[in-house]
Amino acid sequence: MSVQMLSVSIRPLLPVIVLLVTGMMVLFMDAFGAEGRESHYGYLGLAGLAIAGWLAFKMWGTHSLSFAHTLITDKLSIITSLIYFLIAGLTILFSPGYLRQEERNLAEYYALILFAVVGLVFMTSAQHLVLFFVGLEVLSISLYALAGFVRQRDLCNEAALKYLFLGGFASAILLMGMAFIYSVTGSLYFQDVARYVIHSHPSVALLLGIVLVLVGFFFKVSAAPFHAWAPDVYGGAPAPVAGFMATAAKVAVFGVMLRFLGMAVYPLKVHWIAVVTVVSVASMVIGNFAALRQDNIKRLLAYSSIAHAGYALVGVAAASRQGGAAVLFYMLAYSLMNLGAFGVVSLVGRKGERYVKISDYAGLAAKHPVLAAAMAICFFSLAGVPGTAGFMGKFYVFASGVRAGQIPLVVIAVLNSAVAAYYYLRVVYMMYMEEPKEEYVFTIHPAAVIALVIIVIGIFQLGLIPGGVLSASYSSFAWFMS
Amino acid sequence: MKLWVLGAVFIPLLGAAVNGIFLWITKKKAHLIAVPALFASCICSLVVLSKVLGGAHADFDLYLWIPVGKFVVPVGFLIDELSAVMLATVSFVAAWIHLYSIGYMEHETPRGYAKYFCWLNLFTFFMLLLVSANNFLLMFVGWEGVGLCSYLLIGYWYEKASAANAGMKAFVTTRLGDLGFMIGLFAIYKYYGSLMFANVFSHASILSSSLITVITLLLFVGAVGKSAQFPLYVWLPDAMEGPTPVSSLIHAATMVTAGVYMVARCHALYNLAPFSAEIVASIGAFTALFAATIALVNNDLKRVLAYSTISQLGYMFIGVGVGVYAAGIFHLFTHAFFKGLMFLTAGSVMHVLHGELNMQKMGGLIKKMPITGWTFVVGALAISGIPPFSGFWSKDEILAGAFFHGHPVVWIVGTFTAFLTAFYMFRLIFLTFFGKPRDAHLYEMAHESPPVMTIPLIVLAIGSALAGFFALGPHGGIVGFLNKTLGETVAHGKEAAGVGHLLLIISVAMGVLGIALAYSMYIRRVPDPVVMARTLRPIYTLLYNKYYVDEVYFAFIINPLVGGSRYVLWKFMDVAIIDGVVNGIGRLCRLVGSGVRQFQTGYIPDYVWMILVGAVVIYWIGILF
Amino acid sequence: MMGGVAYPMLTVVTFFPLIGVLVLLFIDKESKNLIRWVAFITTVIEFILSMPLYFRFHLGTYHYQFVERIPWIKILGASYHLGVDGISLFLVLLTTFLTMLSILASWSIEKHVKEYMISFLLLETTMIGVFCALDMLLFYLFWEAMLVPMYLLIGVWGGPRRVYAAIKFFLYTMAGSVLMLVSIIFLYYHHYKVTGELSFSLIKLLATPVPAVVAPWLFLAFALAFAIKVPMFPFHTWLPDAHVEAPTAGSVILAGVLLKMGTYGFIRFCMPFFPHASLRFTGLFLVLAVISIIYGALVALVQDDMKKLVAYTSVSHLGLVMLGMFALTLQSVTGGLLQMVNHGISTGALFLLVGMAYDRRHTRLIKDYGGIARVMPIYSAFFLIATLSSIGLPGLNGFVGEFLALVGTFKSHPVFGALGATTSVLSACYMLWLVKRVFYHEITVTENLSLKDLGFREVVICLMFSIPMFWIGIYPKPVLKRMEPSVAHFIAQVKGEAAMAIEHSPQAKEKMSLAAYLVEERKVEVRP
Amino acid sequence: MGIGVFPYIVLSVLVFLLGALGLMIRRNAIVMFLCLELMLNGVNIMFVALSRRMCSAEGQVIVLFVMAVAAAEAAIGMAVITAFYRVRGGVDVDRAQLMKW
Repeated sequence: MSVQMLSVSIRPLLPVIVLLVTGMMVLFMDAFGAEGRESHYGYLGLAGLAIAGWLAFKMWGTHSLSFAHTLITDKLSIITSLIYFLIAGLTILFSPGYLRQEERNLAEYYALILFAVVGLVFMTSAQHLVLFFVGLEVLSISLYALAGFVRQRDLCNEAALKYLFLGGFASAILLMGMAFIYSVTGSLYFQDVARYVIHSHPSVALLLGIVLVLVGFFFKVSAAPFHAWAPDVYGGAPAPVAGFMATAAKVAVFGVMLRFLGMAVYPLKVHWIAVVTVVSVASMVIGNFAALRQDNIKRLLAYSSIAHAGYALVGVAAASRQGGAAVLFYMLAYSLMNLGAFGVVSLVGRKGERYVKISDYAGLAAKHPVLAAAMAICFFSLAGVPGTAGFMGKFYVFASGVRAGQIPLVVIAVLNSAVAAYYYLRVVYMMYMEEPKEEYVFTIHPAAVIALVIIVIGIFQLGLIPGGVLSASYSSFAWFMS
Repeated sequence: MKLWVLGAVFIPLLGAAVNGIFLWITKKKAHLIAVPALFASCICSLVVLSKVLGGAHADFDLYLWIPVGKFVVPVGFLIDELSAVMLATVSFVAAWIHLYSIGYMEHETPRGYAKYFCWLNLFTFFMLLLVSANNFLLMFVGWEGVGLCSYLLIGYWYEKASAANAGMKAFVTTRLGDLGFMIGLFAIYKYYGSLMFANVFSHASILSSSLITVITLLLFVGAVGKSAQFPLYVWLPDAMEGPTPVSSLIHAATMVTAGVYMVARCHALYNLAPFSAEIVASIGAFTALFAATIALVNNDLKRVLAYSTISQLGYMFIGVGVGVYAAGIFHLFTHAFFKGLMFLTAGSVMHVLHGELNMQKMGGLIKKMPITGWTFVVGALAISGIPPFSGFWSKDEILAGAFFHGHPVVWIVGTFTAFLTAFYMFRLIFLTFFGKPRDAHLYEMAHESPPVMTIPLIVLAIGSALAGFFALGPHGGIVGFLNKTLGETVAHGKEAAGVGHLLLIISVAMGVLGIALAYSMYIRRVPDPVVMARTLRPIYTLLYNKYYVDEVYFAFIINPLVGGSRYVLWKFMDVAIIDGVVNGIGRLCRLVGSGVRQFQTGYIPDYVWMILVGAVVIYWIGILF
Repeated sequence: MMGGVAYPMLTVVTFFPLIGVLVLLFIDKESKNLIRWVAFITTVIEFILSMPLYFRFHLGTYHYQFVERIPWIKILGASYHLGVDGISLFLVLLTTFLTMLSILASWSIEKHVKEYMISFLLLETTMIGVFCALDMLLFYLFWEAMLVPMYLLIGVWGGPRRVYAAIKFFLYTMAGSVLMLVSIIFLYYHHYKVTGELSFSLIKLLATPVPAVVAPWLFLAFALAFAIKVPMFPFHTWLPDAHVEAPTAGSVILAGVLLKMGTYGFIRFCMPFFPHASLRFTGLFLVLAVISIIYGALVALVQDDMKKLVAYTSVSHLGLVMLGMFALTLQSVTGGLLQMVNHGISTGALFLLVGMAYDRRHTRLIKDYGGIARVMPIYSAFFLIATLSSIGLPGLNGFVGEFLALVGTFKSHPVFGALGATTSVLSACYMLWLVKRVFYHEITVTENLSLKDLGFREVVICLMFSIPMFWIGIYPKPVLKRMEPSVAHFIAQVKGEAAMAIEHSPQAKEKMSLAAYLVEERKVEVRP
Repeated sequence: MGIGVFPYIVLSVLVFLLGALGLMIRRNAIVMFLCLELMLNGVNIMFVALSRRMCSAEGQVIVLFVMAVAAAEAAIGMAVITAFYRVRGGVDVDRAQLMKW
């Protein structure tokens, strides 16, 4: 490594720094500030995110390796960062009302979210597995805390406990995988691994390493058979947090997965495509079919998110630049609609999330037409009805699959999406075609409304005129081998 | 010429339209539009006929109806001897029957009255369209149109279950025949590449005779349905549920003869398909006999007439079947008069007896209603083939044709049927008009009908009496005239004059014999019909129940069809099997779902297990490839 | 391609209902009459707007007209591409026509009027879009999006088992469509591999023949999607449920337009894309069509519920359409096409009339009626006209289409033509029996004595329906003339390209199995 | 240099698996958490050994990171377990089965 290795340019880190500073500010101001305006910290956080986003956006098009080549700033890292900021922002918008009704309106919450975002940014900017690992842990640790944030609620801290153990176990396996790769390649730089893989035959140890790393990835994106934690954790965690977990972590890990597979170990694609294919099928089937019988809407969304991970993996299995772009786009679309869904859940759930049965949504359309409409749009989008982001995402992913000749896989995927339509429709039917059982008494925080509006607009924008975003995500995978 | 034709055809439609749309205005005045319309049309067609007599022909298109690629069908008219005669006959009879209806329908509700005339006009329009069309498809339009009107008019008293059923029965049965007709048209288009009479008939011979046979048979199926031949005749007796003028116009004079007209129109084809011609003749002969036998014992005034109509249609088919098309049409022509007449008289009887039809309850009515009675006698004499009445001439033509074209059997059947015809007709007369009244009350209420009804009777009676003399005109009279179109090759008139006269005498004798027998049985009571019925019970019951044909149809066709559809196709196939599979898939999915969920124990160590196992599995898969 | 016209006519026609939606959004949901009028006026204007399509339509060309084309998603090569030809023209007009009357017929809706009208207008837009789209992605977008408003219409405003029916309708259709999506994508990339151009344009995709080994599978994928919509014999069971449960206007649109999308799909996409395959499967589809005709008719014969009866007749009639299309003669296809329009009109009318009876008596069971011709003469008159048009009585629209379809079919497949012709008898049986049981006989049920005859609004609706019935029946020439060139071109496409496909279908892949082909496909390196 | 790297690898894998086994068979949250730490340390052994073998500092750097992470995890983990204890009055994970299916 040359001098450049020592060159430490702060510029790529500016967004992250901004976020960290904001997070700290939130904590300090909470410590010394006056009581009772905790939710303002949320807006502070939003401001931080906005600035960070602006800074990140300024870097669009630039390309740099810094910090001893461990940290890359390219279109992928920037676009994913923007997605994180968006997700975090929406989550924060949903939070104040929620936290107030849960009487847990603490500043830490916002700080944790900001720190989680820092972790996320590091994950997708990593060119070195360890940096990724650190980012991952930063994220996970914040999430452990967030998952159990409403600590007096038993479901909540049960979720935290499960997430803690399983997450820890997964990261241990990931580490072991890294260790095996290291044992063969002698380095954890993506480039070095790639260099090694190209010039030598795959050894058992290397494959083991790769598979173990993949297991770590799959766990984080809640792909079957490593999905078991997701329903329980999403089901227990506070709804906005669940939304955040279900989306942000997936985006990041998919980003890294694509970097890792498409850059470091691309030549072994015969092997990993097989693995990814199997996992994808498993996720779609298990996720969708298990969701058919769910009555708890949070768990239903959890299972659906498992299935969606499966769809996205189709794009990964395509092992192509387009596949990568498709996955990225799909993740963005998925994040929007899922956040929207969880957001509405957080509103309808009311104090202590007592109303999370699907039957609790009976006749929502009659009482809160707008809210119901937003929910319906999110669900139709999840179901992949054309005109919505969900359809475009699915379409692009499946297209990449077909193009890569993965036709059987795609056929399975589309049939699954047909099955999936059933349980999404059930919710819509509850809201529109059932008579309301009891009065809906809950206040909708204006911030939440703003969030929903943004989401709905986003869903239609991605569904009807996705051109810009598609080409952006396509261009951000220029490095993809093949 | 064109204008006259169009006038003849479309004026009735105009009348129908006016009455149909302004139903609520015309009301009881409907006839003021309908009847003049018909007489106008009648005049037009008579003018047309005269022009044709002058040797004029016409074949013109009004506008292009269905042009698709080579399939081009205009709304066009063909006027030659055949269609001219048909036009004249139809419009003439129709006009008088319209007039008659004024009296007959006087007790109807205003709306019903207007509706009736609207439909009657519409019917006439379609009938005229049928006979004057210059292509098969337009003819089919008329063909179906008259069917529709007959359906509507039979069901005119729709609140009577029997009427409603009869209407539907008529429509569906004839549609069954039309199916054959339609397929025949398909075949004609497929093989001749056109549906225009001109093109088809001029190139008739380009096809192999087997193909032509198929086509002609298919067309004949249509005729069988429309003209109530065996086995599709069952609708006609029931059709008597309609108002009597309707029975007279549609189910005696005009519509039912459409089949005969069609076969005659297609003579070019039938000439090339001897086998089909044979079939036509045989079906005709069989039906003639078959129907006549049923008529022997029936006591319902109109039913007897209906069966006699079927039988007479059989005669016409004999005619067109054996190749003497002109004779067939001639009989059609005369039949229109005398059968129309008889129905109207029957109507007049019904009218005064308030719908009583059972002739066993009548008798001696001639004293109360002389005009009705005597006109009926004229009709009966005509149908029995007693010279010089019209029936004699046409029937003789047919039988002679049958004989000379080498169908002795047909001739025998026909002649015997002539005997039966005379018998049951005069049985009817003696039971109804002569002898002593059997039901005093009915006899009391009987009186002569109003002139508006009797005048048509007289006119038609004159027609029935004298129409036969058309046969005597210059160069073969009407027959020769028609033969200009129908181009009958064999002119049997001269060379077998001697035999001809013999046949003539035989058939007349048959008629006289029948009348005599009827007289002795129903006036003199020797042999007493009641006794005979008892002695010949099995035959009598068989005949009395019309050979149980309806019952057979129900038992073997209709009920199985409906039952099968309901229980096999719908309840079993549709609901149980197909929909069962559809819903079964859904259920299966849910089952799988609940199976998958069992892994979700909520117990951390189990999840750890799952992760490890999963890791091993995918590692194995990774190695595998 | 014809140049576009002065103003983007098709765009206006397609999206004008959305303006109505916008207006409705700002109307208080309580002022129901205002809402109804706004919706109705919107559809009337829409209908008027669609009229020029008919009058300014150039005869004698099969090219698409009123074409509009704007790049939509550049990176995918998808474009916003609209156009109509003789095939789609009348379906568009039918849609605007029926929607207008359906709105007028929905006056009796009292529940959530606003939402009802909104979903109805959305439905109209999507339906027209389906018929106008010349870009496969755009088409699929409209095709699937159409499910949502229909799902809501059935599910919210439907009868007792509406939810089951709605979900069944949605899932059944979706399950069919997704496979079509896959094959659309396949065609898209196949075209890309051959020409190196990314495009969803129907015309361009048609220009690149598909390898013979996959064509049958793609064909079946398309065919499944459309056969479900039609619906053809084994896939028809969603129809009776959906029809019976849907609100009257819903059934009208369902029967009048949605079913046509299936047959339209066959004639526009399925068969031209895979001429070789479609010839190969002709036998199968002719058989299915004939089964649909006879089976549908027989099952209809024995229904106790008027609406269900009419629903099954749709199966029968659409079977006839399919028969005509697969017989592939000029007459049969034109007839089938015309029959699509006719069925839309006559069956639509029948559903409306049944609905009117339902509004009065709140039952659709035949046995609850009987003899009502006496109390509702106008009603029965119109019902009779609709009936006659539906059983194909000469002089009314039904006959022209039916006869053409059958005569054409007989030309190429005599047996099927003859079998198909049985529809004329069977239809007479079930419809006239229905008429007999509902309108004739004495009135047995006392409620029926007090039935009111049609009101002004209803008479207007019925008259509107009768006009095209007589027009097409008596003077169908203008309609046929507009259809003919496109149909001729369609047949040439299928037959001609089929011949071509047989001659030089991609060599080597000829004998290869599908599996082998896919493996091979995967080996092909994807260009960046 | 003395014994090769292989025994270390074996050792580390054993330690790792031991931890995993613990996670699978033990019920007590605290103990399970320790097992988690054990797994991490198993990996650490491997990294150290390998970096020694390959004479690259990378491995050892990684170990430092891992230890830091482990510490952080321990902190939050204990907090979570405490919270769990407060609510459920016990730290056995079979109490954490409210959510299933």
